[in-house]
Amino acid sequence: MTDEQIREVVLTILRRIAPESDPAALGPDDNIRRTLDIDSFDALNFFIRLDEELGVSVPEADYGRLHTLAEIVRYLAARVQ
Amino acid sequence: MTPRKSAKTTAAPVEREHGLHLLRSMVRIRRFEDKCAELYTATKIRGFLHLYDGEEAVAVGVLEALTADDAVVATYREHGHALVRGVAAGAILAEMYGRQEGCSRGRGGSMHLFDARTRFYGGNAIVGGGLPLAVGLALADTMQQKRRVTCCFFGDGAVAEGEFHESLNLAALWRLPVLFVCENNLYAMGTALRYAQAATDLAARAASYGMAAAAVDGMDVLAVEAAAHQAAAAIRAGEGPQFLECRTYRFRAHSMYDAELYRTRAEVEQWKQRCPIASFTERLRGAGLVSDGDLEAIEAEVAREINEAVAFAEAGSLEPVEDLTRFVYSERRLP
Amino acid sequence: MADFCMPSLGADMQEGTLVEWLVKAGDEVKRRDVIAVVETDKAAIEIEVYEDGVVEELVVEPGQKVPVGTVLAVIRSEGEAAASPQQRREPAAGTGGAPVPAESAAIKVAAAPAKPEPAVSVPSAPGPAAARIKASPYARRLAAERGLDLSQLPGTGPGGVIRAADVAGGVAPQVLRPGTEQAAPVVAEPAPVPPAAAAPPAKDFQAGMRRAIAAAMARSNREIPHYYLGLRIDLSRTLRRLEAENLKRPIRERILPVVPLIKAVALALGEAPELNGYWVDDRFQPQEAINIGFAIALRQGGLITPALLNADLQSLDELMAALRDLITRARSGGLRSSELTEATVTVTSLGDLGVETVYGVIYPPQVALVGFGRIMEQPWAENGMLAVRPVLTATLAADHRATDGHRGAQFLDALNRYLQEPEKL
Amino acid sequence: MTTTAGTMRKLTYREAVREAIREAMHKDERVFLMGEDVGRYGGCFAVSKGLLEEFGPERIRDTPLAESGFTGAGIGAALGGMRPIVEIMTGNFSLLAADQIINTAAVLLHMSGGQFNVPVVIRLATGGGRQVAAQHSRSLEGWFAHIPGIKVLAPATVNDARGMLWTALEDPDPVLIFENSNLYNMEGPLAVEAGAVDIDRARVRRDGRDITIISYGASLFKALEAAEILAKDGIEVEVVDLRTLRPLDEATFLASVARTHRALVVDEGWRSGSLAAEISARIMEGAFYDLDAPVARLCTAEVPLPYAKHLEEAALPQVAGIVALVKKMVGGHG
Repeated sequence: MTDEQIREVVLTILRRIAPESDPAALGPDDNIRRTLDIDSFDALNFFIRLDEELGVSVPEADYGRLHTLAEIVRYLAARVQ
Repeated sequence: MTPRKSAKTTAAPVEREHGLHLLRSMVRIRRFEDKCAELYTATKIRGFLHLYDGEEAVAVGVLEALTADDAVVATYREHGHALVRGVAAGAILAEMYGRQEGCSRGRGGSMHLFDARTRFYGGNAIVGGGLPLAVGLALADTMQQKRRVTCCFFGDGAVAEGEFHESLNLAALWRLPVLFVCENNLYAMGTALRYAQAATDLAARAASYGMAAAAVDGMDVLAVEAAAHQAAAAIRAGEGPQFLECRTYRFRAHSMYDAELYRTRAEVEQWKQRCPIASFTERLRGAGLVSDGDLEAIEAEVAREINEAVAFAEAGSLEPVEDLTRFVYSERRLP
Repeated sequence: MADFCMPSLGADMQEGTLVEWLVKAGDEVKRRDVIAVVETDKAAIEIEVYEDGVVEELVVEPGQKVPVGTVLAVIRSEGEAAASPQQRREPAAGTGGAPVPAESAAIKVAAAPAKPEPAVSVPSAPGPAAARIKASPYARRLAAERGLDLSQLPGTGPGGVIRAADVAGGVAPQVLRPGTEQAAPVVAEPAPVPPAAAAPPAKDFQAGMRRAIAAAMARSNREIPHYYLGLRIDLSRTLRRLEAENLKRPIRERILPVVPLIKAVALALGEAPELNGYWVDDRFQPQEAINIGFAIALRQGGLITPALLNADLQSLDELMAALRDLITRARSGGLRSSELTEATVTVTSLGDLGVETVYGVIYPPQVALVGFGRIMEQPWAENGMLAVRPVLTATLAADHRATDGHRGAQFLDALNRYLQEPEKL
Repeated sequence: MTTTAGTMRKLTYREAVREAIREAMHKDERVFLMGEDVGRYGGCFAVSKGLLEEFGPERIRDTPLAESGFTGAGIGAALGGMRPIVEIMTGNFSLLAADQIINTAAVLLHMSGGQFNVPVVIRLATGGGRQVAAQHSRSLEGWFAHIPGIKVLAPATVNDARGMLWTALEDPDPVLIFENSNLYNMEGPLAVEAGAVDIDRARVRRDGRDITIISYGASLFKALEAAEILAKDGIEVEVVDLRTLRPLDEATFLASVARTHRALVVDEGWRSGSLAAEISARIMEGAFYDLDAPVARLCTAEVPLPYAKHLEEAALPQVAGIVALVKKMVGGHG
């Protein structure tokens, strides 16, 4: 899976979670939570969807490391087969 | 089947004790009803109050023929029947006082006296309504092979009701042990029998349903008693229902008061000459079976009983209003 | 002609002060336009008009205090001929010299369509604010519980009846469309207005929700004597237990920290029942069930506080599931109106945004609101030792009519106690 | 009670009633059946067919056409220790027995201050829809439900038809069971080991969130059919089967209305002074602040039921009428 594909999956999930926002306009280093107004429930849903779509189970301890699109894509790329 | 001949008044010998017993029973009714009338005017008793004065020989004579096992279904003019059947005078009066010590806990009043202990099934104030009930009680006895009699009192007014005919037919059809006792006092409330019935021989009409039927002088306690004994014996012998028309008269108004426009004073006075108590007293006296002392003793005894009954009713308590909706449905499941 | 009247902005409102006109005579107005600002006891409230038409006359001047129902302005319906001068009284002073408005009215007459509509199109009923509001009993109850003013709600039921869905603020999407206004006769206006039904519902919805919140919060601020208490709580035990638990679980079954907080609130309320219930009819009416209204912010603005029913009786897993379900549906518009009305107390957690302390405004007729800020690592002294602990500031906003600070303090103490014994949650 | 598909069987409502009678008669020798044509004829609706041969004429007792007489006799027999099942051929004829039911059975316990209870069970066929015209199509169960002292049941399902009789026989007080004659041929599943059921509670026969339809008897199935149709339009109808018309289990329907906020009562009785009116009033009293729409009623048109099929159909509550009314109540603009 390419980074681009991963990015597309992440954006699709974000669009579903925050349809009122516009994830497409999200810069790679924007803080997602702040930009899209994501709260902890959205975040949890996001990680659940990631698990479903990509089979990557993000441990709770890693939540704090994932703030931007770039960070997430990098994190996932290392874990997706 | 044809109606039996009216049992003629006879100077049938009567034992002294039994004679005194019958007399005492009739006097109890008469004095009790007098007291009820008095208490009604004093507003201690309310609602409808139908008094039995003049008809005492019927209840007393008929109930002599029953055993404790038998059942009684009566009408709204039933104080006398309840009293003779063994319901305590105090419980009857307390009922009319609306007290919870009353025989129906104050739920029934004068027209609805009930007593399970003596199998006294009311106290039914829909004319004719008690007859199917009596048929059913007898049906139950038959199906349970219990050799008991159900005695059903009703007035001449009931003969006009469909339930009279349905019930007589059913009882005859199924040969049920019912003793139908028509207290024919000649008036359905204020309508004379002759204005209500095309055929006024009520025993004959009952006989047309295929049951033994007889008419008897309802002012003669011995005649009534004899006829009732005969009918009850036939029932117990498995001969099916029996019908007894007791020709009688009520001395007082239909209910507590009416203008009595439907009958003349003279007629009432004429019947009063045949007062069952007075005439029976005379017969006993004539036969040398009672003394003035006996009569005084009876009166004193009855007066005491009634005084105690009044005291009992007066002392009775009112059922709490919170209990208002009790006895609409049973509070226990069936065994 | 229709009268634009001083609205009743709450059952207790007797009069109001006209603060400002946002229109002038001759202006065209559309239903739902805000045309005036009215000051009530505490809040200034923007007032909308319920007619399409032209402002015929402003009757009341700014600064005047008038009773509810007083005619503030006269609105001429679209397509309706202006009143002839002899039918109308003279314009009120302050709207200019007499001849000028008369003339402008005449001009409007000229601009009116050639075929005047019969007079029956003029509503003969009093203006909207003065008219009896038709609302279902359930809608009335909901509105009362949420502090909403019925006159501010669109009625989408038969004959314009306000139903529960209208009170729920467009929660049921199919009922957003008001379809009951008298269809004004279509006239050839220079700029044709779209039919009212075509107005974008989302905007209506947001405006409606904003108004609803405004009304409730204004009422709260006006009526409820708040007192505030705060307590910093060491969350290390709770969080440690939660982390250990979550570590064992797949993502789908993880529990967020707010869940034990809610559970602890519910349990603590069991020890302070005077905080769980409603202030209605001048007395506190305790509620047996502990239904926690959880404030959920909507990204498009506004917030909604659906209830977690019997929160004290639910396990953390059940609460988590219920909360996720509520949030999902709150944001997709799938809440049932009953879920919006059964809360007996409110919890607001603003920690996600970094807020340290919440000073809440109670949601009437409730009598308490519990606020949670961010969980922050802080130096924490305990038993003479200094440590760094995750610490949360919990606040209680409570109705002083129902309780006193002592009771509130007991509640916070209980809350803290439960959070120190997470195994009991 | 849990049952597996393997232990279910199909039978008609008629067979279910017959089985219930048969079982009761085997279980308790005090039980007997009496009524017009219950024996040699086999019952007007063939409910008691075959029972005469099995139990004999004493216990499957043909009566003359004397509703008051034999109903009263049933009441008396109950008083005398038996457990009679009185069959009144149709509810229409119950008017001839009304004196015994209302003036005697319903009041004896009360008038006697609790001394005499009347454990009689009276079965009556009820309802219109079979083109038998005005004198044979009445739904008078609502009338009887007006009377304190009796219980009024309206089994709709095969299970209730099978199970209510025994419970009624065990009841110490008079119980009237109204069997809608349109249901006798209805087939339904019944657990092999099905037995007595309660007669105290209404049942939610279908869950829904938008509106509650409260009904009973044959109308229940019209309501359920309407609910199916409405579900396709996204309207979720909750259907409550009253089962017992007196005493009313108002807790169940009030709770349902509190969930759905709308109520429609479908009742084959006439609207004026009807059971539907009673239920509406109870909802006003008990769930007013939960109502989002006025309570609606769909009852039989206020005419004696005509013979002509199209007129009779127009008079009775029908599925299409239920569907239309629900849409109006739930929809936006009425």
